Amino acid sequence: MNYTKQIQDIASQLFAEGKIDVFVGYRLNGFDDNQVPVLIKDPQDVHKLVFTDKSVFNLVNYLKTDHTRRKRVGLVVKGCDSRSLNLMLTENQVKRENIYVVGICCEGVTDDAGQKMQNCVDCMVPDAVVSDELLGTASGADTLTYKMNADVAALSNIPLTERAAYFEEVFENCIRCNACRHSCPLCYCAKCCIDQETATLYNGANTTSAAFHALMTWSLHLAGRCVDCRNCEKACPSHLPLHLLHKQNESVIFENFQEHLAGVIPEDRGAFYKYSLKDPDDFIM
Amino acid sequence: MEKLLIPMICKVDKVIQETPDIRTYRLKFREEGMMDTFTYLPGQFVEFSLLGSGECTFCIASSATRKGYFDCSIKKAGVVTADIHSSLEEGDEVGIRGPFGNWFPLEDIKGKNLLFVGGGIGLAPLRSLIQYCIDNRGDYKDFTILYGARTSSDMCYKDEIKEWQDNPSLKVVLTIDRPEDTWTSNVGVVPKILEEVVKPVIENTKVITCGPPIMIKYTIQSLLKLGFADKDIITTLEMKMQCGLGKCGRCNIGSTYVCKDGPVFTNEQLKSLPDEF
Amino acid sequence: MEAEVKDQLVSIEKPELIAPPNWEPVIMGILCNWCSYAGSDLTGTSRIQYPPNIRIIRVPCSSRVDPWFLIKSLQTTADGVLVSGCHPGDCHYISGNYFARRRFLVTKKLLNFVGFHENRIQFSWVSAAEGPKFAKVVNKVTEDIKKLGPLHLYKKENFEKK
Amino acid sequence: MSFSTFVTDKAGLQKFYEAIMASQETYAPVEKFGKFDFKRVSALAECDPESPIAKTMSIKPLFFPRTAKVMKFVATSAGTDVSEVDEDPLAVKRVILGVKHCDARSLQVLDKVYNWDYIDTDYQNRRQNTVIISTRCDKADTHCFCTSLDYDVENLDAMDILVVHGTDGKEYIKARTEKGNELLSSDVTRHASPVTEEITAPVLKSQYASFAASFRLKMNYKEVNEKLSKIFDTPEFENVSGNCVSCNTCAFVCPTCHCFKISDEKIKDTGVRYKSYDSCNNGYFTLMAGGHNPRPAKYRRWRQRAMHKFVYYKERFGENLCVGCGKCTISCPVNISIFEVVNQVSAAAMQE
Repeated sequence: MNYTKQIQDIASQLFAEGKIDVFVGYRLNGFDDNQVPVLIKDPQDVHKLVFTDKSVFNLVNYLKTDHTRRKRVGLVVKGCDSRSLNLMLTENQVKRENIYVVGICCEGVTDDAGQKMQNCVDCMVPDAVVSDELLGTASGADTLTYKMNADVAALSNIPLTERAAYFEEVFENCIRCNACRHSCPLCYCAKCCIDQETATLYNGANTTSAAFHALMTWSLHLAGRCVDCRNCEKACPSHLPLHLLHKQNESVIFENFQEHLAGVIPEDRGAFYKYSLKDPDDFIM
Repeated sequence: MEKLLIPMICKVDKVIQETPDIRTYRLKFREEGMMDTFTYLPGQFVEFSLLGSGECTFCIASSATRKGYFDCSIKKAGVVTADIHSSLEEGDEVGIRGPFGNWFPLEDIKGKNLLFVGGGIGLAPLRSLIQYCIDNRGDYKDFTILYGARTSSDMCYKDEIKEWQDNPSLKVVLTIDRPEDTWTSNVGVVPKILEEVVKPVIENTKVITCGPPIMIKYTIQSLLKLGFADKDIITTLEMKMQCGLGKCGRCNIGSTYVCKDGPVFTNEQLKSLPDEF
Repeated sequence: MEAEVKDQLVSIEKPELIAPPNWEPVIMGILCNWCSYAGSDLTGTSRIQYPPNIRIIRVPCSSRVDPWFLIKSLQTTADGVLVSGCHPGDCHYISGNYFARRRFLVTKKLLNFVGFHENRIQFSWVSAAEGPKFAKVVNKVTEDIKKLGPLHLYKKENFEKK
Repeated sequence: MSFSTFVTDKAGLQKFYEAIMASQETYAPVEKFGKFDFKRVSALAECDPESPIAKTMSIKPLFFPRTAKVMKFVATSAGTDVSEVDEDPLAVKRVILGVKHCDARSLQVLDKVYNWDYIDTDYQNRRQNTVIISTRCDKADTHCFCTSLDYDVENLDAMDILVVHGTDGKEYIKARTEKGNELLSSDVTRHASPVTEEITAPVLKSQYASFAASFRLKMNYKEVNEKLSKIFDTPEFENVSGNCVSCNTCAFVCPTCHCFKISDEKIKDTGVRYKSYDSCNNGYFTLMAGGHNPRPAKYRRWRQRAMHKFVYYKERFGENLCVGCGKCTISCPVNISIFEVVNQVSAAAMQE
């Protein structure tokens, strides 16, 4: 998977036509083969853009920052990124006419060790679902087959107490830097409910209990919206397995709520913003 | 110097509703005798904590020359101050840490003409110095107070201003931003009144100003235009603070800790700081 | 269930935390204003007894219940939570409880996933006319939680250290 | 005065560590989720004193905990009471193993801020009761640049005991302070033999030389510091902070960031006041209640961070706040390197 040339061409053409003010893409980080996001404002810098299977970060995150607000943006999206973009559009966070989307039919990205990332192995929507221009060949799969996350499945099968002990360790190792939230493209609220500034209502301190509270609240606010791009997990300095919480929610939602998968269908809202009369009722007395 | 992060308990002696959103809390230490050891100078601040809600920084709005109590004027602005306004009544107890910070250069201003320029809640730190100077009236020469507020009902310390107006040795100029039916005094923003009505003497005068950041900015501009030297303009800065001890790093402006080196600065000092206040 | 419950207590490895004698659970009851709260009222006026362990909070609608409420109560004083609203189709606001139902399911499963016993988080539909049902529900929840013992997971006071 | 030095082999070093663990309260890097954090250990099997620098958290939390209780309080309508917290668990006599040089240096830097004006007694107690055993790295990591800064890595005296893997295959254990000397003079060194300065000096020197040669990043510190202090208003900060997502991770993993916030937590009538980490990259950091924010834009917060590290702290306390460990760069989701930032900005200053 290498679309470096195409993306450079598209970007310089967009700049030449005056269609965009800034292009958000990837560049080499300059010391190894990993890549970092780059905001290109000057057409001269277009040659910096690259796209390979090391283009990991979800760039939709930049649509919520000062740098791209109220500007016309060119953007590269992979399958999962496009789903989060879809949700941003549905939730009126960005205007469609202000962004030019270069969609990628993604074949999966790799981590530092060169292994295909776990979310890419399990990926159900590899092709960009929203784009002005689509690069690569679409996988062509019509029906969604849900792949249960292996970690979630394994954890669900162990006794409750062991699971509790495992998660206690997870929350204990959280340092509450909130990097997970900041790097999430869908956490765009101007004031976040897990932020420490409203500390009297929410836990401001960095105790295990507070971390439990913050991460649980955060993951529930993303339930039915999380697109499994793993930006949070990549940002976490303690390498916590945050995907467990999201994938657990996702599997419950997919199973019970008419196979809802966040952001796949345009104009489809998060699972908690709609309902069906057929939703399960048997757990309620 | 130990455990300065743990507050001392004070009792609210009196609550004065100054304006719809400003209240003055008169505080006394719960323990007898603490008040005597609590010495402070005009311009210093305290950390005021409503236990359970959090901590806020307020300037002491009274002078140590008035013994037995100290005042904090609190404007409803954020989470903690809203809690203070809604729940703190006479007889309640609060935590106080302090006093912290530096104070107005009392030695420097001795024997000088004084011009106080205040806006809104910015009169609170000035009030501390005004009270101090009134109590040591012999040390100072001419004495002018210019105070502006958005509307007449937004003026705090109304009773005290009346006292000042009745005091023949003080000159008090009041102004509001927009005309009102019952208002007979000046109308206009502070810098304009300063230039057009007050017309201060420049020689041997120290200006002490405090107010909203935007007011301070324009006041300093017009003071410089009038011909004041940078070192004669004294202001107190507003900055978010949490520890008051020069540790938490919140009040850093350049290499300056506002909580230790400030909050009182002359314009000369301000100019040497990066533009981040 | 018994074996699992025992496990949960032992796993904490703090003997002093195992249920003290005469321990009574605290249950947070979050009730919708239009049905369940009226229902609980009816239980009282019909003189039907139910355990006093439940502490009731009234909310306008069951969809007002943010998952955060459940997390916060489990983390502070409650040993269990009961959320109750109108029967499907009876919502005063037409569809509030349908939205709530989705959230409840996901919250319950997630809390169970991170180590809370599923009986600690319970939901019910109680209408304004169902006084006896409300008593039955509270009885059942109290009984369930009594079996589980006190909740220690992520309680503030036990997890202050890092 | 001279301190004792011992020489031993690989197995002897292990035994030295084990002897310390048996006799002292010991903290060492413990792996969790692929990341090493310093935790209380009782056996060598639990920890790895040679943990890779890129995956190790700093030792700052052992001196300045991520969350510390400031006080407890009871606030009822009847009255209010505050009380001090229980004994500090971090103030006991202890030894920390596997500390990197940059981490050891960070404490030396932090001492300055904790010892000016109000002296933080908690920090002092923790510091005095701790013996730091620092291992010199054999090879620099991708983002390390400690040798480029204003301190002498070779003769660093921030640690109490220095462990060097000699180029000759032997392990050298060297006391650097009185505290360290005292520990070494007990029987923990029974598997090692004392050596003289003359023998160790060349070995240590050659080890350092090979270590110093392995750095990818090198900068002219003096020049950078000088340039940065002169350019406050440069648009370059906007460029370098462009792809920052303001996630605050850099400050939380930084061994020298010392900003904190104070927050209250209350259940019913009783509560605790906590002091926990905060970051200047957070938009809320300087936001005042009235809505005025001196640093509203991302580049201003970045400027504060870079300038505080490389200029302000130096001006105020005479030390560079950045110790060159590269932890922020590794943890950053978009790999913004403080090294690149300061170099790029000072290079831009040169052009102006």
